[in-house]
This record gives sequence, C-alpha cells and structure tokens, in this order.
Amino acid sequence: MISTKVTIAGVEWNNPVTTASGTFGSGMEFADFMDIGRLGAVTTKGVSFTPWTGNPVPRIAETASGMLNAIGLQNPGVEVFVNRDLPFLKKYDTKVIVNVCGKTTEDYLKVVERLGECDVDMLEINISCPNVKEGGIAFGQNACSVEEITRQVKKYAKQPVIMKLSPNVTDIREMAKAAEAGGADALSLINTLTGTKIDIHKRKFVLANETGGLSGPAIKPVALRMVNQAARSVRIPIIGMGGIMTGEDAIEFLMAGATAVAVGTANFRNPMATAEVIEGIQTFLVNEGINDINEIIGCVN
Amino acid sequence: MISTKVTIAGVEWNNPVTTASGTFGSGMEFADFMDIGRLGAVTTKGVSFTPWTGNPVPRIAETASGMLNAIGLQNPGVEVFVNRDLPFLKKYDTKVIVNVCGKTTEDYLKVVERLGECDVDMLEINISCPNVKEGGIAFGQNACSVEEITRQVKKYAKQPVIMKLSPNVTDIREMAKAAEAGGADALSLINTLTGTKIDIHKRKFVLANETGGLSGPAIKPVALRMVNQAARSVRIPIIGMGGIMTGEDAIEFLMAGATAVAVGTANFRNPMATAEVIEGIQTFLVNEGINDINEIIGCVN
Amino acid sequence: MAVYDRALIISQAEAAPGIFSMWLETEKIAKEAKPGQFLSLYCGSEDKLLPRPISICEISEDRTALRLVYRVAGKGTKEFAGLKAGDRIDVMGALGNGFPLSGSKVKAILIGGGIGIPPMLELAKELDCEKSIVLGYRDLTFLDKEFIPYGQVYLSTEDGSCGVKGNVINAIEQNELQADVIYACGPTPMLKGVKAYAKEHNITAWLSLEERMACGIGACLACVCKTKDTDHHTHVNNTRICKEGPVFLAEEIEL
Amino acid sequence: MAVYDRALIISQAEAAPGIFSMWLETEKIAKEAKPGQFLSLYCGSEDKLLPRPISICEISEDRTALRLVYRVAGKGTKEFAGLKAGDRIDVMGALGNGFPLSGSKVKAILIGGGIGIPPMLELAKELDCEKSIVLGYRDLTFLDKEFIPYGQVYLSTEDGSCGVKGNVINAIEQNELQADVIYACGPTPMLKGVKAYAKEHNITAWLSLEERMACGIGACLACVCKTKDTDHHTHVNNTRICKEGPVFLAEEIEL
Ligand SMILES: Cc1cc2nc3c(=O)[nH]c(=O)nc-3n(C[C@H](O)[C@H](O)[C@H](O)COP(=O)(O)OP(=O)(O)OC[C@H]3O[C@@H](n4cnc5c(N)ncnc54)[C@H](O)[C@@H]3O)c2cc1C
Ligand SMILES: Cc1cc2nc3c(=O)[nH]c(=O)nc-3n(C[C@H](O)[C@H](O)[C@H](O)COP(=O)(O)OP(=O)(O)OC[C@H]3O[C@@H](n4cnc5c(N)ncnc54)[C@H](O)[C@@H]3O)c2cc1C
Ligand SMILES: Cc1cc2nc3c(=O)[nH]c(=O)nc-3n(C[C@H](O)[C@H](O)[C@H](O)COP(=O)(O)O)c2cc1C
Ligand SMILES: Cc1cc2nc3c(=O)[nH]c(=O)nc-3n(C[C@H](O)[C@H](O)[C@H](O)COP(=O)(O)O)c2cc1C
Ligand code: FES
Ligand code: FES
Repeated sequence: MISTKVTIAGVEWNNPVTTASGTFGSGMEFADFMDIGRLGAVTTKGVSFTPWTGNPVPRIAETASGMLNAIGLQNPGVEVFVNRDLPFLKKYDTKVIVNVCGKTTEDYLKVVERLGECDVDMLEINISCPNVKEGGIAFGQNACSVEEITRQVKKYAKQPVIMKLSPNVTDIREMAKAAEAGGADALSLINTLTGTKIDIHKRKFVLANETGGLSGPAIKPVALRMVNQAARSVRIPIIGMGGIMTGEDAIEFLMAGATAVAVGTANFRNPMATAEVIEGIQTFLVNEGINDINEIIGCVN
Repeated sequence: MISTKVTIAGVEWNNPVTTASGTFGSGMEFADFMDIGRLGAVTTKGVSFTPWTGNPVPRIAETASGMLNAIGLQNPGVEVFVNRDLPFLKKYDTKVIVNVCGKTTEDYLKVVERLGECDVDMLEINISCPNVKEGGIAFGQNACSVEEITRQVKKYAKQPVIMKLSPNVTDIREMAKAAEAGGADALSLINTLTGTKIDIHKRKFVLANETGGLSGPAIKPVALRMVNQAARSVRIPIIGMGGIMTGEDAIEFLMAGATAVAVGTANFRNPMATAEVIEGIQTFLVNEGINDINEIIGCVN
Repeated sequence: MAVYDRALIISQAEAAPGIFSMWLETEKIAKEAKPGQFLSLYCGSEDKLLPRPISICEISEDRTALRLVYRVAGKGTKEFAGLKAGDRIDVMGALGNGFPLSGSKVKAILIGGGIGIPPMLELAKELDCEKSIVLGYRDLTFLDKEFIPYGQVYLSTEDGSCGVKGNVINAIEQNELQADVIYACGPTPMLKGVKAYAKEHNITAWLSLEERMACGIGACLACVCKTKDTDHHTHVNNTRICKEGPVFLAEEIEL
Repeated sequence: MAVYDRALIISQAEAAPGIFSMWLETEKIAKEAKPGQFLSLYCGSEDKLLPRPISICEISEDRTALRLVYRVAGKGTKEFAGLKAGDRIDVMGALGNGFPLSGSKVKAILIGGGIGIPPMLELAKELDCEKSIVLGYRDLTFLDKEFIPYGQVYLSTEDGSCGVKGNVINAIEQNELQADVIYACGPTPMLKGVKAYAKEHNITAWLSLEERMACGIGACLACVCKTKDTDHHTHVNNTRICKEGPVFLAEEIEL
C-alpha cells in the first residue's frame, strides 16, 4: 500500500494536491467534472470582508505556455462564503483552505476573525496579489511587512496560517524567513509574476488593468527555483505551485522541497487536471517503488 | 520610403534589431544562414578580461516555451575577441556592441579600457548574469551597486554604455533609475529569470549548476512589463528583449517603450530569426501605414 | 450538465474565405444542447492553454452531432482550421444558458452580425413563430442562404455590396420590420445599437455577449459583464457571461 | 556548409518498439553529408524551442535523401514519430565533423551502443577496409541485420538474450577482435570503456559524443566537453561538440 498522506502544520491531507486559489472557485463548478473529495484540500478563491467588484474587462490574456490574469479579487465577501460555499465544501472528505485577501491589515484580520468561528481547516493569506492597487502585493514585497502582517494574522487566527508569497521579489528566501519569523505555520508559493501584453493593432494593453499576473507552465522553472530556495531557508512546510500540469510536474515540486502542491491554470485547460495530477503522482510512486510520498520530499537537496 | 532607423545614445542603427548577447556568438556561425549586415547591431557574447571556462555540463535544459541556460560566460577573453572576432564583425555594415562581463569591478574596467582602443560602437555591461558565483547578478540586484558600477564604467568607457539589467528584482524602476543616475547612456533588459528543472527519475537538478537563466517566449510578458516600467521611469533609451520570436513581438516591445530590441533564444529555433524579425517589423509598418518607426515607440504610454 | 469530451470531427470545410464549418460527433454534449449555448474548444498544442468559446450553430436532428462555424481569428482557430475529418478535438459543453424560446404567438427578429451569425441558425430552426432574420456583414456574406427556410432574410453590408448599405439597424428600419422580441448576437457596437433600438421601441431584447474566458464554467470570474442590479451569485454588479449568459435581457446588463 | 531546410518526409516506420526509421528528402543537406555528422531537427509545436540532434544513419545513393533512426526519448522525438510520409519538418545540417575515413589498409572495429548504433551504418558503408562491427544492446536488437553486408557483425546484450552477455568490450574480448582503429558511438559509460580499452591496446579511437545542444552550430557554448589541451577556438580546456565534434580522438578529450 502506497501512502500519499502528508501533514502540513498538523493537518493531515489524504494526498498532497490542492487547488490554486482563484482557479477553482469554491469547487462547485468543477463538481460536474470530478469528485472533489479526491483532493487533498480545496483552496478557495480569495475571500475579503465585503464583496469586491474586481477589475474591468478584459481580465485575461493568453501568452506562450501561460496566461495573464487581472481579475482583481472579485468575490462576494466572507458572509456569502460562509453561508453558501463552505457548507458545499464540507460535504466532501477534503480539507478546506480559505484564501484571504484584504486592502488593509484590518481587512485581513476581520476575515480571519470571522473564519475563526467556522469549520475551516487552514487559512492562506494572500499578500501577493499583483492585481489590486492597495494591499495585496504591497504587503508581500518587503520582509518587514511580511513579518508584521504574519504576526498580526497569527494573533487572530484560530486555524493554521499559510502565508502566500509573491515571486516579484529580489530574494524569496528573505520573505520566507520573515513569514517564518512572524509565526507562519506554512508557506505557499508562487503567486503570479507580474507581466503584460500589448495589442499592436489597437496600440494598447490587452488587459484593462494594463498588467496582470503570469501563471501556467511558462513560470514553472521560476516557481521551482523559488520553492527550492524557500525550502532550504525555513523549517515550516511549503505548498508549491506554478505551472503544474501533470503528476510529473508535481513530483518536481515535491523533490524541490514542497510538502504539497497546488494546481491552478491547468484547471482551465482540463477540468479534471487535479484528479489527473493525483493519479500521475500515484503512477510515479508505483513505477519507482516508493512506498511513502514523504520519502521524496526535498530529495534533491 | 519607410524609415526604420533608430538612434541610441547618439549611435544610429539602420533598424532597431540586434542580437541578444550569448545567443549569436560573435556572429561568425550565423553568417552561413543570413547576411549579418542586415542587423541594426550585433551584440556579442559576454567578454571578460581573461579566458573563462564556464560551468560544467549539462548547461541547458528545455522548458515550456522557454529554456534554461547556465553557460557561465565561457569566453576566450578580450584579446582573442579583439584580434579574431572584431575584425570579422567590422566587415559588415552593422554596429558592434560588446557585452562585457567580470567578477570584480576591476575586471569590468580592464575590459572596458581595452575596448576603448578598439573600433567598437557601444558597450553593454552585463551586471545581471545569474550563472556565475561572483560578480554578474550580484551587481545588478541592488540599486546602490548598480549606480556605483555604472559610474565606474563611465569613467573608463570611450564608447556609449548600455547597462544590462536583471529581472530578478523587486522593482526594476529603481534599478533603471540607479543606472541612469550613474550616467548610463542606455539600458538593456531583461536578462534571464533564474529558474530550475529537476530530473525526477535521477532525483537531481537537470543543470550541473542547479539553477539557470530562463529565456524565450515564456518570459515575454515579464520582459514587456519591465521594459514598460523602465521606459516610464527614465529618459535614456532602452533595448528591450525577452522572448522575441517575430516582428510582432518586437513591435510590442517598441510600443512598450523600447527604442530597439534584441533577439535571443529565437536564434536557436531558427538561425534566420533576426532577419525574419526585421522583415516582420517592416511588414507591420507597411500594413499600418507608418512611415517612421519612431512614431510607435512608447505609444501605449 | 456540461461535460468534457474528446469529439470526433465528422467534416470540416471552408464556408467562405477564412470562415470554417465543422461538424463534431459528440453525443454527450449534443443531446441536451440548446441554441445560444457554446462549447469550449481546446488546442492540441501545449503552448495555448485557454479554451476558445465557439457557439453552437446547428444540432443534428438525431442529436449526436454539433455544427460550429468559426472565423480564423488567431492562433487557436488557425489550429482548428487545420484539423480534418477523422481527427479528434477536446471540447467542453454545452455551456451557458442559451436563448429562451418564446412561444409561437410572437413576432421575432433574429439579428446576427458577422461571426455572431452562426448561433442564430439553430435558433431560427427551433423558434416556432413568425421570424424576420437580419444578417449584417462587412462585405462578403456567408451562411445567409441557410436561413431561407426559416423566415424572411434581410441582409446589410457595410460596403453596400449586398442588401442594405449600412448596419443591421439600418436594415430593420428600411424594411420596417416589427417585433415583440429580438434575439441578437454580434459585435458590441451592434449590440449597443440593438439595445437602444429595442428600448426605444419597447421590444424585449435578448443579447448574446462575448468576453475573454479562462474556465468557461463560472469559476474564474474572467468573463464578467456589468449588470444593472446586484448579481445573485457574485453579490456585486457583475455577472458571469459563461455561466449566467452568454444570453441576457438587454435591460439587465450594461454594454 | 550547414543549411536550414524544410525537408520532406519520404517514409517513416517503427523499426523496433519505440525506435523509428525516417527517410528525409533534403538534397541541399544530403549532397555533402558525411557519416558521423548529424542534423538538428526542429519541433512543430511552439512550446519546444530547442533542436533535437539526430545522427545521419544513411545517405541515399543519389545523395538526395538521408535516413535517421531514432528512439522516442521524450516530447520532441514523440512528435517526430507522429509525422507521416508527405509531412515536412524543419532541419539543419549536416552538422559537426563526422568520422575521418581511414584508408583501406587498416583493420577497423566499429562499435555502436544502443541509440549510438545508427551513425555506424553509413560509416560501415563508406569505410573501405577490413571491418568488425560490434553492436551492444540492452535487450531487443535493431538495425543489426543491415550491417551484415559490410563486415563481420558481433552482438552483445546486457541480458544475454542475443550474442555475448555483457557489453561491447566483452564482445570484443570474447571474439578476440584485432584493430588499428576504433570508431565508436554510444552512451558515455561505453565510450569510457572503449577509451580505456583502446589506450591499453594502443589503438587509435574515434569517439562520437553527445551533449545537450541549443544552437547546434558552435555559437552558444552549451555543448562543450573537457579537453586535454587548450582548445583552438575557446582558448580554454573545453571544446564545442556540435562544431569541433561530435567525433573526437579519444586521447584528446576527457569523459
Ligand atoms: C460565447 C462566445 C461564443 C463565440 N462564438 C463564436 C462562433 O460561433 N464563431 C466564431 O468564429 N467566434 C466565436 N466567438 C469568438 C471566438 O471565441 C474567438 O474568435 C476565438 O476565441 C479566437 O481564438 P484564436 O485563438 O483564434 O485567437 P487568439 O487571438 O490567438 O486568442 C487568444 C485568446 O483570446 C481569446 N479571444 C480572442 N478573441 C476573442 C473573442 N472575440 N471572444 C472571446 N475570446 C477571444 C481566445 O479565446 C484566446 O483565449 C465566440 C466568443 C464567445 C465568448
Ligand atoms: C550528436 C548527437 C547525435 C544523436 N543522434 C541520435 C540518433 O541518431 N538517434 C537517437 O535516437 N538519438 C540521438 N541523439 C540523442 C537525441 O538527441 C535525444 O534523444 C533527443 O534530443 C531527445 O529529445 P526528446 O525531445 O525526445 O527528449 P526531451 O527529454 O523532451 O528533450 C528535452 C531537451 O533535451 C535534449 N536532450 C534529451 N536527451 C538528449 C540526449 N541524449 N542528447 C542530447 N540532447 C538531449 C533535447 O534535444 C531537448 O533539447 C543524438 C544526440 C547527439 C548530441
Ligand atoms: C485566474 C486566476 C485567479 C487567481 N486568483 C487568486 C486569488 O484569488 N488568490 C491568490 O492567492 N492567488 C490567485 N491566483 C494565483 C494562483 O493561485 C497561483 O498562485 C498561480 O496561478 C500559479 O499557479 P499556476 O501556474 O498553477 O496557475 C490566481 C490565478 C489565476 C490564474
Ligand atoms: C545561451 C544563452 C547565453 C546567454 N549569454 C549571455 C551573456 O553572455 N551576456 C548577457 O548579458 N546575456 C546573456 N544571455 C541573456 C540574453 O542575452 C537575453 O538577455 C535573454 O536570453 C532574454 O532574451 P531571449 O528570451 O530573446 O533569449 C544569454 C542567454 C542565453 C539563452
Ligand atoms: S470564464 Fe471563468 S467565470 Fe467565465
Ligand atoms: S550547441 Fe551551441 S555551441 Fe554547440
């Protein structure tokens, strides 16, 4: 019997695969295509305290082996999440990770506080969204503010806290260490790389927001490098993501030092992508004669 | 008659297309496939004072719409360059840009000094190579050291100085401004993004150097964003690069604010890539009824 | 319920320069498909990740196959145009709400503009009432002959080479067409015109919208359009075109 | 001189499980090609940018076509295996130096290991001297029958299912083969063994090396191998396999 169980900040997942925030809604729409209960965890779209309208359209653009998005964290707010989406998710045998966003520290804390009353397994704090003017990435590009917001969130959080880091930094190790110093229970990375695209016939940016976040296989080499650097710098577990399309891609992240992985953009190419990643991991373990997935975590280091 | 002439730091190029350093050797090998004289400028592989051996192999790996390289700046040193490669390049009606690398500030200055005696049109100072342990990127990730090395180089340089910036930074605008403050005549960006790849069967990094620089269409959105940010932050001209495969790609960089562009990884897919980019630019100008390429530079801003 | 399928291409032909007509065998999707719904088509080449939304143009009588008519607009549609009978393509569908079929008592105008024309064909077949069909083109026409069995067809072309010179509204006005309900699909400027026209004449108008999509199933919020009222799902004045649309009552959305 | 060509695929067949044999019509390249040279093959899919180096296995008698024999090792070779007669593929060649042909007076051993076997076929055809041909396989053999006209063929397999159990050196020793010159292509461990054997027996050995390539023409310095002496081009102890090689005198390089 092969074991794919992993434990992140005391929470045991059936397998190391979750969804990347914002690419899977709250799971409802994907339930037509796959059994959500097969996932190690579901990570929700970013949830703020009040409803957010997001950015004007066009919000996305395709790029070579990647895509840009500037959704701008549109979401119905934490109350709708708690009353509509959470009960849906709780029907499945999977962990629930709520991705939290805010424009000010207070915003984050109010959501964290509200979720403290709910049956949620983990919190993922998005301090790295490149698509909102205030908050988001501003918190994630400076080691002091990463440490400070982590410390604040930890004060209020009833669940283990995953800090989601931005790749748009000179040294990811500093940010990882700052989050750890602030008390983070785990890290997730990478969020998207800021990029843009121009419509040369219209002579303007394709996205209404001008810039957006680059995701997909294009960024995988950068994501893997950062996950590896972070894993070598901190003791807390890491959820790795960025361009994972297959089980083999996921294995690369595990070997680089991630304890779990998230599948994002791949969901748009194939709504069964997460299930196929789980199967691909299992096939690899069988073929290589590995009995416990934990054996390969960080094995390149 | 359509004009594709651009002027960078007082040097007039017949068209805005050059080669990205390290992807075209000193041009000799590509002369079998195209007329090098058609290029606006040839940018050479990095040249150091003494011969460099570079990194162990494997030095490259393919990634989705991109590649990783960790050549490590192998080169025969400035004397061989001056005596063998430069005379070859001077046979063509194109500008010659020499890419300069070093491990210490002194290293750079010695090369710059030696080239001052030579018939070279411009110098490109590579302070952004992620593949050498000392020098390279270390200079390019901190605004103070960018400004300082620029100032030093400018003291010794007899030719206009282009500072080549690293994308592995939190804020490219700071680096651009620092180079401008140090006296740079132009900027070029982006160099490669640091990334990695793992061989899951061997359970080790694919590259002997562990990490390498990511280039190719995968990074184009990031490159375009940084070129646009830099163009909005400084007054000196910019040579844009990162994933340019076609004339349309080049036009995107010009519209983002670059005065010229460099074609790199595309040369490996197609040895006539630079010539085809030049033709593609011309076709676009004709189709859109643009008489002077300078009309579209920075037009999205 | 939307399903993902590896559909078989039954036929592929160039219907007009740059416009292709393709029949797909996909019983799972065809059996419950409705006019105005669309499919997500996936590219085989791995550098293109996002699905291409293409409307259902016709549903085969035995409901095992779907016809798509599409214009080669970029890299993805170019790839599709290169596929041949016997090849397979990944598709998801049927997506979106589709056009609501009004009863047989009403008078309807069906308006298609450019590449918004294809979805009107299945609608024309299924709508059981008096129909005027107005098709607007830039210059070259396509698919227009196929509408003849289903109603009176009026054409407009920008260059006047065929039918009324001008746009679809010009064609409606010049032909003095009357209606209780309008169904329209086409470029945004046309839809704006239709919305204004319908409001002025107090006609119910159903508009089919376009927007860039990533998931196609309502999960990513890429494809929103502004709404007059707060949307029941998003709780803001924004609704998902791929899920709540692509067909909306003109008065409920902002263009 | 190397040229870039859009070659026509004349035929493609699976020669053994996972091993494909493809004939390409490319007069420009074939007319000056030599055994031991290779081609860069480009992928059609835009997500794969780097060329795949594949050795010339045979040159047609009229020098208009080339045969390549390759193993499906990853994404690129998988794409090539899907091409059919009549399709086209971008290629560059002929690249590298090729094997130097020794005169007719000598005794030669040609050694091929695994997917290093194909280039030995054209060499066997062109070498005009007494030849022993030693082919090493893991288990399943391929291409071995085609060598029979050109010399005495000896096989080795790791599992002993065919020929000598063991490697090519075991086959040489067990068959007591003698030579003045050795030509070898195969995996690095095999080449190391050949180098040591040649040194011990004082035989001139030409080895064909492999390394990851980006440009294939000597411009990028991706594909170097360590050399005993300073290389004339690079001025360091590193030489370009794609340009100065892939064939080197064993004593001049470090493995
Ligand atoms: C609901 C809906 C129904 C449609 N029905 C049809 C139809 O029946 N026939 C037809 O020819 N076209 C239709 N379109 C437009 C069609 O989706 C685009 O022309 C197509 O996606 C272009 O893809 P490409 O790869 O050729 O272009 P590229 O420019 O290479 O595409 C790049 C990206 O932009 C997206 N994109 C580009 N143009 C559009 C567009 N106009 N709308 C939405 N996304 C776009 C692509 O899907 C892709 O993600 C429809 C669009 C929508 C939203
Ligand atoms: C001079 C030379 C001659 C060769 N001749 C033959 C031949 O005749 N028949 C044959 O089957 N194989 C030959 N090879 C090996 C062949 O190049 C690789 O098997 C092939 O490139 C793998 O590509 P892929 O896309 O299937 O694998 P992937 O793993 O998807 O390739 C990814 C990248 O790695 C490179 N790569 C992977 N393996 C190798 C390798 N062993 N050597 C060099 N680059 C590699 C690819 O070219 C590509 O850039 C030769 C290699 C060299 C250097
Ligand atoms: C459409 C879209 C929306 C996203 N929304 C969020 C979000 O709400 N919160 C967040 O932390 N990350 C968000 N992300 C980032 C992803 O969770 C993930 O970090 C990133 O896309 C890299 O993974 P991938 O390459 O597998 O997509 C979003 C990404 C995409 C493509
Ligand atoms: C194989 C290789 C070698 C390179 N060597 C150098 C170099 O010597 N000096 C330098 O400044 N940049 C070097 N670069 C970076 C390129 O000049 C360029 O900045 C980068 O590749 C992005 O452009 P591209 O995507 O068009 O390749 C190298 C890139 C590659 C792929
Ligand atoms: S495309 Fe994702 S919500 Fe409509
Ligand atoms: S592959 Fe570029 S030098 Fe050999």
